[in-house]
Amino acid sequence: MKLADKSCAIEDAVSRIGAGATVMLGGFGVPGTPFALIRELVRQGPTGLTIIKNDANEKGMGVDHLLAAGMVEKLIVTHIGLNARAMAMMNAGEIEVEFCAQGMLAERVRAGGAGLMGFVTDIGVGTELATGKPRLDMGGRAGVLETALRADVALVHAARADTFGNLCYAAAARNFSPLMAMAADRVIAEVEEMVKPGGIPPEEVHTPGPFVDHVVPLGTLGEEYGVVRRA
Amino acid sequence: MKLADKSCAIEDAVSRIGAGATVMLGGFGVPGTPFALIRELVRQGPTGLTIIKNDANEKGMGVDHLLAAGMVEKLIVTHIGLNARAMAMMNAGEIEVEFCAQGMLAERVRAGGAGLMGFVTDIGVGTELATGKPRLDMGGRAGVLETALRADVALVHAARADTFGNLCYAAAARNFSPLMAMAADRVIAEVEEMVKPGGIPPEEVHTPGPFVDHVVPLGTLGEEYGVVRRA
Amino acid sequence: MSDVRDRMVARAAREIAPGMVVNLGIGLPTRVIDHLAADFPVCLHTENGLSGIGPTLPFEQADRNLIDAGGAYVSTIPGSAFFDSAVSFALVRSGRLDLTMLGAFEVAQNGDLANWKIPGKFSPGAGGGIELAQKARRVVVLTTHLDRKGNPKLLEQCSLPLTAAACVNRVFTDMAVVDVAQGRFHLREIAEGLNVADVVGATGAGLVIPEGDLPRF
Amino acid sequence: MSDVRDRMVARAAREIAPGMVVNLGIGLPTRVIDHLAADFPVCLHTENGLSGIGPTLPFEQADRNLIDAGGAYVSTIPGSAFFDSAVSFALVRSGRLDLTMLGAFEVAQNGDLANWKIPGKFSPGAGGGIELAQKARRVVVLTTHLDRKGNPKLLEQCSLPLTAAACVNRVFTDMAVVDVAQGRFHLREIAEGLNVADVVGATGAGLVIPEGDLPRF
Repeated sequence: MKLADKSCAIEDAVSRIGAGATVMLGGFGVPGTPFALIRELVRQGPTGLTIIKNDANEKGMGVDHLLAAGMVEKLIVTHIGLNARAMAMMNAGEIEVEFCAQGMLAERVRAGGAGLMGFVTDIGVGTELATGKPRLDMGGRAGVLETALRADVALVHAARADTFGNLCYAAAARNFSPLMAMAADRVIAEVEEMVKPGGIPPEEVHTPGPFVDHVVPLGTLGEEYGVVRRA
Repeated sequence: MKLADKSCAIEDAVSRIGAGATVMLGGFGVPGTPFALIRELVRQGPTGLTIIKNDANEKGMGVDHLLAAGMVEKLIVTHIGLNARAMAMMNAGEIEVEFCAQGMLAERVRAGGAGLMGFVTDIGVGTELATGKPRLDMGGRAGVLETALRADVALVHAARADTFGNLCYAAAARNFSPLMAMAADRVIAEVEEMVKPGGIPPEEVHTPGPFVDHVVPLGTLGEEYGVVRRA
Repeated sequence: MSDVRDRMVARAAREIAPGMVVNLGIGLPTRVIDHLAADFPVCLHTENGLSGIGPTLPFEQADRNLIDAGGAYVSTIPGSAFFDSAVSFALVRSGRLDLTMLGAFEVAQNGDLANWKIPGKFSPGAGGGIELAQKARRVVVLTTHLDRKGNPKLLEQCSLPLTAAACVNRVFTDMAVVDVAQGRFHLREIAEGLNVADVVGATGAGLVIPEGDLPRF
Repeated sequence: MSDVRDRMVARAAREIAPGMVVNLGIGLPTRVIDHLAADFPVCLHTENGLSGIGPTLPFEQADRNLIDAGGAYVSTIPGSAFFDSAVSFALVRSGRLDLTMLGAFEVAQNGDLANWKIPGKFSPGAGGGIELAQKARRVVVLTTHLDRKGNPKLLEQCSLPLTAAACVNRVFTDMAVVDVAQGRFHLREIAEGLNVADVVGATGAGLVIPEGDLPRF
């Protein structure tokens, strides 16, 4: 037995994303955002997308390109304060925005990836965040029911991968990516360094290969991946 | 800033476990079972324990010592077929046994470790496994509500740890341990190799130190840890 | 293993398409591994936390920390990965397991499977079988056609507690290959040396028999 | 930073006991890190997946993949660990976070905290603040005593949407240290150069004043 080779050209991988698709994007700010896959998605241009991501990046980066191209119908996010365009489009009613507490977004995506239907939590109880969610008390404690999230496609950025799709993330670039890489019908990873199977010790794998469908090797990283110099 | 030193003598660590405690034990068969901590627990002898573990080990090993010493009131497990004593005690009504589907035990422990109250799943629907569980339909799909599990103490075996309690597990000895190490008020890890903080690359940590309370270095491993030669 | 059982296992191995992620249950299914070529692309999964199982090892070469869910000492291959039990079953439940091969006490013509409990006799717990049966994209059963007392295992209805309802797609036995579809058993192939009447007589439910010659294994 | 704010941050840093796991929110709380000695045992946590935060780095030395939840470039220390967002919040919700320090728009005398939304003006999303406020074992707030318009931030009731209900244990301001207990604000310490009447006048709710001299910071 050997393991399948899932390496794939970026155009082919992204061409699986059709209009109206729900797309998960890894990343928390810059680290982990799959900028190259997002650029290719913008080039191919499917519209009416629902984007699930921690944040909306910043002006001129990542999710902002999708917003500028008018490809986004809905965002499911935890915080968009660093992207003025996202805030403006939300306030103008041009996009729908669903906010989640950050750990709740993580758990909803994980529940989808774990094949669960939902979970019960006391997070948000007693605040407007619980509004509209089914109340569910357990053992005398007040809780609400949160639903699992799944996507048609998840796009993630990995520091290292083998051709079978075992992924390793660098430092804080891990964040939502291992969760999203379990929660989509099709998972596409862009990869800084590609190795042969066996190049990653089996104990050090962050996302096991069976969850991943396509592995896209990156050339030189664009400017977006670099350190952001703020005032 | 530096990180706290949590190394601890085995007697002191285990002395925190009182009569009537709920104790999670890592391990799936031999790999990951914390045999040394279990032996010390038998020596100290608290009774009326509820044990949460994948299995009941085999005769003369691990959980079997707790059963033989009459310390166990209840087992929450997925499979006890390899331990004739556990089967006999269950059939004689000397211990209570709660069976879970294996992935459901993993998720119930994980839910406890993630501070959730429970989750909704379709696993077991349509079979006797769903009997007695609250029915909860979501989006037209039939589900049941599973409750989170937490413990007073979790005992796990790690291949390598630093003094702050960052843990690495070897091969298939990982199994339930990272989940249990999040789900107990007190977490005690027995460790084959102890290193200084910095001795484990931060990307390779399996259980982050903040979850762990006591790290117990092991000397030479006992026979129980070895390869089991079956007929 | 008898010759016909070996042919049955070899036939079942052909059920695996290139690139699949497959879980082989304890017992007969595990033997399928012996029929997979070294260059055949397949990822074997075991519930206790490994994708990319390699060949089983003798005790002398075993790694004490490297077993499969049945307790056999196994090995890794280039590209193997270890993970915890929650991730392992996330893989099963979220649709990443293309195929599982399981043993059976009973299979019903609607696909119900019973393979974990005989009330009053055998109830060691279900382990990971429930989720494999309920959630693998395709579930095939490897079993003898008759139980040890000579009674059929393929039935109109299961009498034992179910592992999962309406989950089985195909059954490989020492007598036949039988599909489960539209609430009926469908005979697809017959073991060498047997005829249709042998299979019909050993089956505890109606069997849809296609016209013409059936393939042999 | 003004002298009194620096003293307030230094005072808040003394809130951290050896061995604690602590999350420092964006803004003033992050400055607490400058007041922790190199040999002080404390584990700083950030929501985006790191335990054991080390000193903030200038852009020239920054690792592009190593930021805290506020986007600052940070470093690791010996014993740091990276993890995913689910594990990061598992740590918060399951009681492993001993202390969090947060900013505030409003704090009510029952411990209600509002710090994420001003309807119609500012609603960028709550990020990780909800779970920090609701689940850390101890929640302290670092804030100016008055808002930019000179209105009190310590109130009988919050007017803004809550981050979490009845969660705040203690408030550090540029005027005082105030505890929240039994539904009341309790004055504990006063900034150098102020008197009790100054604090009472700047507080939008009743303040329990202990007898005798109050400590200064």
